[in-house]
Amino acid sequence: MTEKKKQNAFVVGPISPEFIASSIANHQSKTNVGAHSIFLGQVRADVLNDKEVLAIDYTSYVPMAEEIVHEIREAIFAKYPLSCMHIYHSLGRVEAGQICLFVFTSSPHRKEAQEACAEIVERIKSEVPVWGKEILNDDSYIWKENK
Amino acid sequence: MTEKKKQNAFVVGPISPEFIASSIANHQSKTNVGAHSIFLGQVRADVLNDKEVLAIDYTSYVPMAEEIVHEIREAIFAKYPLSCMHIYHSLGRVEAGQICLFVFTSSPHRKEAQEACAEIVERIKSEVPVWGKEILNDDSYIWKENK
Amino acid sequence: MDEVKLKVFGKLEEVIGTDELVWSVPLDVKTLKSELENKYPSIRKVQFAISINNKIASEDVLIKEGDKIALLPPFSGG
Amino acid sequence: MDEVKLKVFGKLEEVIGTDELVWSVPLDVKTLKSELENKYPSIRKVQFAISINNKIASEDVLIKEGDKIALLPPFSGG
Repeated sequence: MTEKKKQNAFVVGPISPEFIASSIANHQSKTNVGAHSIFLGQVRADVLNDKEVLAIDYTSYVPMAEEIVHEIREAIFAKYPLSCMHIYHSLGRVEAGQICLFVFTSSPHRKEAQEACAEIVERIKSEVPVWGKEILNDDSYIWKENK
Repeated sequence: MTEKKKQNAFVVGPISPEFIASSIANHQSKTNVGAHSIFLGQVRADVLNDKEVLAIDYTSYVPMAEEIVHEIREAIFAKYPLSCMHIYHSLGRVEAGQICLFVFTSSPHRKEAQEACAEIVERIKSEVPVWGKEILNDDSYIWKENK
Repeated sequence: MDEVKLKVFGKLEEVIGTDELVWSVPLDVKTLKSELENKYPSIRKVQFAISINNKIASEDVLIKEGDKIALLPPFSGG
Repeated sequence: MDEVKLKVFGKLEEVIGTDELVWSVPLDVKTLKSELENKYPSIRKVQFAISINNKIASEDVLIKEGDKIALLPPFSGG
């Protein structure tokens, strides 16, 4: 029941808890699955230069980003015996406290789902052309950089 | 905003996607959180001696189990800088495809949430007195053992 | 004579046929195990640990009146 | 003379003042970088990679007509 169809990785605005719930519920028919690993990235209200981050505005070079996400999906499916893999990233404005990244892996046993999920998150952050502009509470902003 | 109050780890029957969603939604006010890691254990329809697993019926020595879960919580909070930690395990019957374990960790940065979540899952499986009886499709059953 | 209750779980509950036994104490964990195996020979094929007051106990620990004792087959949560 | 479009993203879009440039080709990536830095001196303080047809390109790769080129500052997704 391996599911490898090409999916769009980007959603406009925050990723809602209800969307995550329905994604989980969709896996109840996959009775070979014993373990799900989920990573959620949430926008932090960091304080930068005495100003608080209200939101992050995400942009992307979408055609390249979708291609890179597809390559990551293929590589991770080749490396780990996963039943399912889902990757979603926000575009546009996401408020502090809202979710901007949702990675979801499923496998018969736990190790594979957990390791694959962590590896996907690392690769998304380092390889996918997405930029976050941190909007501060005085209407100024700072371009975020992943370390 | 560290949240260490004693929680009951056991829920009767399966853990619903809606419960997971509301647990995620409750963290939108925790704006120091940048990463959530979630592990879900799902009952597999394994085939044992040519019979399919329909469900697992979980029992526990609850007072000891709650005490051990509490010790695990304290140890993990001491080891990792987490903002929140939630642990839920089913008791009673959980059908194949339904969720029986929900571990949820949150932290400012991703590594801590991911490592803590994986460590909690290992400790739950090896240290908490819970027993799963795999109900087969001919009404017989097999006592599960974690490896 | 002093007594304790032994709670019995999982597969052992089936093999022994009850979820609670009453046992004479004091005695150490090792002695309890061998007394149990003498009375219920079929439990010899089931691996199990013994907890005292919610902690897994090693064989040399002494069980006394008032202790909460449980017989715990291998765990299979998660 | 052949030309390509250069898509410009993130912080670089602000520094250069547009999200698209038109540039004469062929030339290699290293030469494109130095021509950009000559025309827009302020981008020297911004680290960036150049992609050709959705792949990050090394400095010696030749850019030719029809290639999709983009200027990519450090990523910050997730």
